[in-house]
Amino acid sequence: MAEETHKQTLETLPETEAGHSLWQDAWIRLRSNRAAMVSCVILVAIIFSCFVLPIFSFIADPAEIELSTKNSAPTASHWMGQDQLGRDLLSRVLHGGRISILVGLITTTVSLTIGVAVGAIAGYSGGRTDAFLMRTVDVLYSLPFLIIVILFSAVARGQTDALTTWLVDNTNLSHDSIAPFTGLIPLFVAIGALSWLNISRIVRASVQNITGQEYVEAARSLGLSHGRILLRHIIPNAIGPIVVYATLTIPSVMLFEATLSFLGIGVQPPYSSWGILISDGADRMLSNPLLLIFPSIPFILTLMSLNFLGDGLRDALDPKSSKD
Amino acid sequence: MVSVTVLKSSSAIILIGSILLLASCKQKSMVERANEDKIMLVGNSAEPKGLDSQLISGVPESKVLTSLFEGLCGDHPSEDNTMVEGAAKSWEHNESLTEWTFHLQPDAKWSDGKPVTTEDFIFSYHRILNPQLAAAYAPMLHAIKNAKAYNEDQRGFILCGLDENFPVEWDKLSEINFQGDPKVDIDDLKNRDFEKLNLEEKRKLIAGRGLDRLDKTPLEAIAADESLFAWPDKISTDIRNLVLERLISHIDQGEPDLYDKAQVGIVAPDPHTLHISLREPVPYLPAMTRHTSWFPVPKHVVLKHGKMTDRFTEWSELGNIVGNGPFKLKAWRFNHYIEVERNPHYWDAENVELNGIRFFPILNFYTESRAFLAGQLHTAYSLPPELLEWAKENHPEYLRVEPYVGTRYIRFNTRRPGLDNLKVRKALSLALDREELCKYIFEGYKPATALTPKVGNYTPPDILEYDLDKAKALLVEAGYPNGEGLPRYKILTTKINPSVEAVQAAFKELGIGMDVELKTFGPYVSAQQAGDYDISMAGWIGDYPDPTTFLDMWTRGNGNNNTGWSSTEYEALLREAAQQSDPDKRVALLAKAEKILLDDAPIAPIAWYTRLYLHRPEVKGWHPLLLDNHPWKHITLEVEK
Amino acid sequence: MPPLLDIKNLKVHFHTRNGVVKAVDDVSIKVEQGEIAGIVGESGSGKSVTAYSLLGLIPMPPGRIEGGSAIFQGTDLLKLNERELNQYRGRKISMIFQDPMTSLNPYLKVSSQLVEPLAIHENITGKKALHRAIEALESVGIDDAATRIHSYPHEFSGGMRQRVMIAMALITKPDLLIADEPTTALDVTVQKQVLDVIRTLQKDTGTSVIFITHDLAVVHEMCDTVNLLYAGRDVESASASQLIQNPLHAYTRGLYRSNPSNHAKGSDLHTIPGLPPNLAKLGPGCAFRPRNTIGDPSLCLTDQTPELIEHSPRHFVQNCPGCLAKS
Amino acid sequence: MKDIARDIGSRLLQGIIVLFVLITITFFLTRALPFSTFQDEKAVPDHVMEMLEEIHGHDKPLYTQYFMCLKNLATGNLGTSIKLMEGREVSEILSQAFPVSLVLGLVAMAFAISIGIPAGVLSAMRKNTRVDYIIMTFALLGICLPNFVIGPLLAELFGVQLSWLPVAGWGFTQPSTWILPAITLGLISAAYLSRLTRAGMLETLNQDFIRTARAKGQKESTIVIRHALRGGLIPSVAYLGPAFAATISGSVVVESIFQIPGIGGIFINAIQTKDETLIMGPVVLYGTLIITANFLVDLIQLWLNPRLRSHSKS
Repeated sequence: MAEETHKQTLETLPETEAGHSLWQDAWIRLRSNRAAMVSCVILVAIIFSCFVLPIFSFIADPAEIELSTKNSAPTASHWMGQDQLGRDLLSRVLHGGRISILVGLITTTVSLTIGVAVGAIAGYSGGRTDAFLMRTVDVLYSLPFLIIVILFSAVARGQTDALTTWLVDNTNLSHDSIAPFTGLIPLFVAIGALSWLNISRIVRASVQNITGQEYVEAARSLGLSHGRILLRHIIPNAIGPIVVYATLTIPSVMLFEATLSFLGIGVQPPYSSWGILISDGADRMLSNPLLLIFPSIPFILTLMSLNFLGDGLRDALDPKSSKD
Repeated sequence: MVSVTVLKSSSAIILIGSILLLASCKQKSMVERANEDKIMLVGNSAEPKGLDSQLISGVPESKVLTSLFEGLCGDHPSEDNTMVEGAAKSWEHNESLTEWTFHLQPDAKWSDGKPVTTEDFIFSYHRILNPQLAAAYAPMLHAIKNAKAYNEDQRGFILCGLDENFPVEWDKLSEINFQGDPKVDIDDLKNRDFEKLNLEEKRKLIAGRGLDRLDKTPLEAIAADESLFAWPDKISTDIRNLVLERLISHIDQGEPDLYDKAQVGIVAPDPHTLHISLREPVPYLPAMTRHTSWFPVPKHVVLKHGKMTDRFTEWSELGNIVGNGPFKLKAWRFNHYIEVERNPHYWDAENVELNGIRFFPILNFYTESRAFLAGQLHTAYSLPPELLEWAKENHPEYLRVEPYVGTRYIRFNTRRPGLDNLKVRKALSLALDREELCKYIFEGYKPATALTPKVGNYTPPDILEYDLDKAKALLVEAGYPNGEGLPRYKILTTKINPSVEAVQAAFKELGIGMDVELKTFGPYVSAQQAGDYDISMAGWIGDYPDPTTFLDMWTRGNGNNNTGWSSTEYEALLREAAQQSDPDKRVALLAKAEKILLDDAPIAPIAWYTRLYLHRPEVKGWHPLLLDNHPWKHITLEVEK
Repeated sequence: MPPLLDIKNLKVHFHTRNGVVKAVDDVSIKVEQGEIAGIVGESGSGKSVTAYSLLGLIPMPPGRIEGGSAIFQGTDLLKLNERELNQYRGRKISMIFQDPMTSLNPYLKVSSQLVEPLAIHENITGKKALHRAIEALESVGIDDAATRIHSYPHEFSGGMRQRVMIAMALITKPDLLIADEPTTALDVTVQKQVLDVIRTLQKDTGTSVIFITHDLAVVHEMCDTVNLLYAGRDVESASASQLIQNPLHAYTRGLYRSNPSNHAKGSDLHTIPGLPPNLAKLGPGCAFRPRNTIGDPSLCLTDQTPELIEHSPRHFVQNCPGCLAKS
Repeated sequence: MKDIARDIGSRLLQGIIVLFVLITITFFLTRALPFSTFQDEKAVPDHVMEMLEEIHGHDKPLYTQYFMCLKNLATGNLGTSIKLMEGREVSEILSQAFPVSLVLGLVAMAFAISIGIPAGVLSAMRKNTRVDYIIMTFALLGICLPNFVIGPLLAELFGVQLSWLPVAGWGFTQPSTWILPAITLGLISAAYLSRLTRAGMLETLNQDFIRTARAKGQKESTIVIRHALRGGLIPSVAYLGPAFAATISGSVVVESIFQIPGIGGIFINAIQTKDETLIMGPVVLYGTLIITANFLVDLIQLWLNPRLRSHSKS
């Protein structure tokens, strides 16, 4: 008798709380975080205007010089006015935005993957591996970065030019449409190779803190491979500082690109990037502040929204806060 | 444990602390205090590499050195071409401008009280010309008779050519390859052991080095086997052996100093009369003696701290350095400031107004402008061109725009395909609208009509012009219609600024798209010296007020002529002008030479420099000078009440 | 003698994104002076939330106390603000938690965590405080307390850490100790030791205890009275002995029947089918109806929630005919 | 204590190895720079070039030069500058430049810590409230606005317009010259610290022992400082190590904007002129700084996190 009644009541049970995977839960929470959503909209708008608008004709050629009307204020034909060589500032900001966004995202990903990997392995394994990895980080920290840049730019310049000419010959793209991007490859390598040091130390510290906790020993006792433990248990728990640091790296990488471009790697005239436009604007701050303000607006907006989005992501992904 | 109160209070302390400090700073600005103490605050761009006037040559160094030392002639406060008394009270020259006599100030003293005599001057010129010292600016004194031979250690000429009773005249001997053949590449052979080289390599090394530069073993090898060296056939074997024997004996004696044997044209009949004989007439010799490479150094101090030929010894350090100028060194903190104070022993001390000068090495000219406007400097080194308009509107009373003896130009590498074609170079030069460039980019500069600006009695020829259609036509004639077929050149520069981008755009209008290649200063210089460049942005500031400082650069093998261009006709004209003692004829010859240079267009001058800088009105005795060499002793600080 | 703590019609709801979760919906519990009152129920029945809301430890938002009162020594704890509550927390009412592994601060020595309540509430620091702390450790049965006090939590076993927690809670001699499943995370042998410690200390100091657990065996060993919660409401409450002899509600009977010790060897274990209801989608009527296999589900109230009535002296039960019916 | 000493011993050994590797890499990297040290704007004739190379020992084969460099460094002799300040002892140059960078770096980091960490703690305690967003916006501005924009802005406002503070130059006796450069140099670290502290604090405030502390009747602010801060500071402390070393080693941009005679400027000019000894000096100094800074950070983390101590023992 107990059997049937047992089965019968099961069907009529009221629907219990539907199981949510961590990611679905995170998405629900992220969606409800107003600031994160507003930032998403801003980001999409900026990326759209930088990557799509320049295709249309009303955006002028960023390299076209008109000396007689240099440093002029915004007019109907030039919404953001003209820069120190009379070029249309709006189109330079948009074209520059493409390069800066690309640099920001790609190099940050490169430096994050390396940094998190090294940091996690060092923090998790401890002992000799940790010492070896951290001492390598110490060496890389103190290497004279400028020498590497000078050496690298001498070598890299040859390769990128060869690549550009090869592309120009084999595809119908014009030199001006490829050159700004092929020029960035040495930049990705240079920044990526040396900017992961900070994040590796931070991840190591968080991972060391987490590895001490019991559930990691529990996971180890279940015979999970080190790789799985790191990926599934440790890194998600160190997600907080990682996400925050990622959103901090993007602006510094974009500005770093400007410094490198002044040393011969990355963006060469007539192309430009937000970093270069801001630094040019800073030089002319007294005579024409608009040259500083206009490029700074999208730059700061992008980075603000990236940070709010990062924070929203951090809160959403935090396994502990999924309780409430 | 740190409690919240502590954290809050620490940031509070910093805030309160800074407010207190701010209040204390409100009183007199640095400049006002300096005016009272009669100390001039000068922005001097870079940190001087050192204060040994014979080993360094930069403009910032010369600003400090002209306060500590004084050449034979002094700078006139307002006129470019007139000389005033310096270390020499008076001077005269023979009719052909080749023999000069300077009479030193009778009671001139070094800043340690010791008298300044011709012994110091002879020692100084001997030291800077001494090949062991390897002074970069020694060539400034090559006008002196046999100075070049001694400086370049031409042993063959000195040991044999100058020896009267040597059996053969020098003009026959001079065909022997004494100084080495630059075209022969011996870099990889240099450091290898001579015996281990094979025959061919030995011959190559000997030809590359030349007899003057060989050690004992190769010389003996040549003595043993004549075929190792390409002797000119009209030199008989015993003459050959005599030459080799003299060179070998010179080495055996430990390569003694050849100064006396070289009979360098400097003689001092008495402690206050200096007689200089030149190899050719030099009308502008007094002006040349104002250059730091002609400054005397105190013999007794130099020798106290090392041999004559020791580089950068302690002698020119703070505490040891002694000078004959209006001021002496008081303080020197690296990258911070150099301070000089009044030198009581200076012969004209009572006419010196200032009590001291403080030089600030501020490399960032935006920082320097801010420092000036914040009342921290009397005079700034240079105003960034971007701030010219702003300065005109807001601070006209401080702004100074003065002509300067220098030219911004573009250098073509004539060995590169396309650029080896005169028409292409001409087209590129014609595509530069110099008026517009000077109006908007090189603000305040004057459009160049030639390489040499107006200097001395020389009026630059009016050759350069802007004509886009003619340029395009030339390209078609040259076989590159609208730039097709030309490789994609790179414009080499050390700084990305509007001038590079404007030039890039001008060439684009001609149909020739170019990239910009940025290199830091080191690689920028070595790339051009190795001919590893297409086009480069360049500039040159004259060392002395005479066209030759601009025209000598383009002779074959000259350190600055990296264009790969040379013209025998051009060099013949220069040599002829050098021998010409009549100033007007000389200038005409130089103008003819410049015309050849500009017609062949290995370079494309753009604009003549103008010095833009901020300067406080209370600084008196500071007048526009082409060489910007304002004599410190005539400067005064008078604040209008 | 008025009860030490009288909770009446406590309502605590959580306003989350997927609806309002009525974690505690009208709970009334009385705790007499010197008595150990048990709060029993499956996970999600609201037992922990009831205890935490007394001391304001639930995160607000999203949690909010909708209604009811908790009179403790004359004052209603639910009306107090943060500062006033701090006078009660750790001084009048102390708590010990379920997971000893994470409940102690891993970065501080045991000594500094033990003396903290003394510093806050009795302004005792330094040597005197350390002495009191060592005494407290000895009272919970930790030998060589004088030296072990200076080590870090990770240098203690689970059971030892729970003893430290108890020492820390009782060091200020509170009037009421709330123990939130203190033994669940421990193995059985250590569990017994911890329970003995709590019982002996309770007898010596006369502190009243609210003992929260889901383990019936522990309840009967420890508690004087038992309050059974289900789906955020109290189903039945009475003295421990009454409840064993005369369980009334179908849920209580189901629980006792599924107790392993009541089964003959080898017979199937009786279980209550199904899962506790989703507290965000609770309708009116008896919440136990869908799982009522012992009583008569057809008689369970469906339109209005059953009232709590005093079936016999000090024996309250949810008046739901279906659940009270004998099968 | 014994194992702490062992730890320190092994770390010192590792430090020496790191320095050795650093010196070797720097030596060969410097030699690989594509230009000659003795070249000048006006081409230097070959025989002069050869003589200069002989004077400075460049004519010897590379490996002998390398061992000579190691021998000098081992005996603490940093040599003399061969180009930028030819003839001057590197140790003398560093002894004048390093104290400036050190003082500026310390003041900048003091500013960064005293602003960054409290802001991070505050925004963690007041999560997702107005206070949190205001602090976050300022932190982001600190990161987004590069120092070559903030520096001139501060100098223009406080120096030229209000003339409260000197705009350029450095004075050990005039702290007023420290303020603007320290703020410009420290701002980015302050921003990073506030963001990292906030993330670290949020991570720790979620832990169970915080609830225990509350149950003891502890005030919220003391809970944050006494209980949460130690765990919350872990990411920030990890960042502080290298940040300290980087800030002290001088930032070329800030030194150029405020005319600070620090190491940054000298080091960059030394590289531009391939002045080997003047490159090696700062690299060794900076290397030691980094090694000590990271070692100190690890020690602090051991102190902060006792669990690590037992972890490192096992």
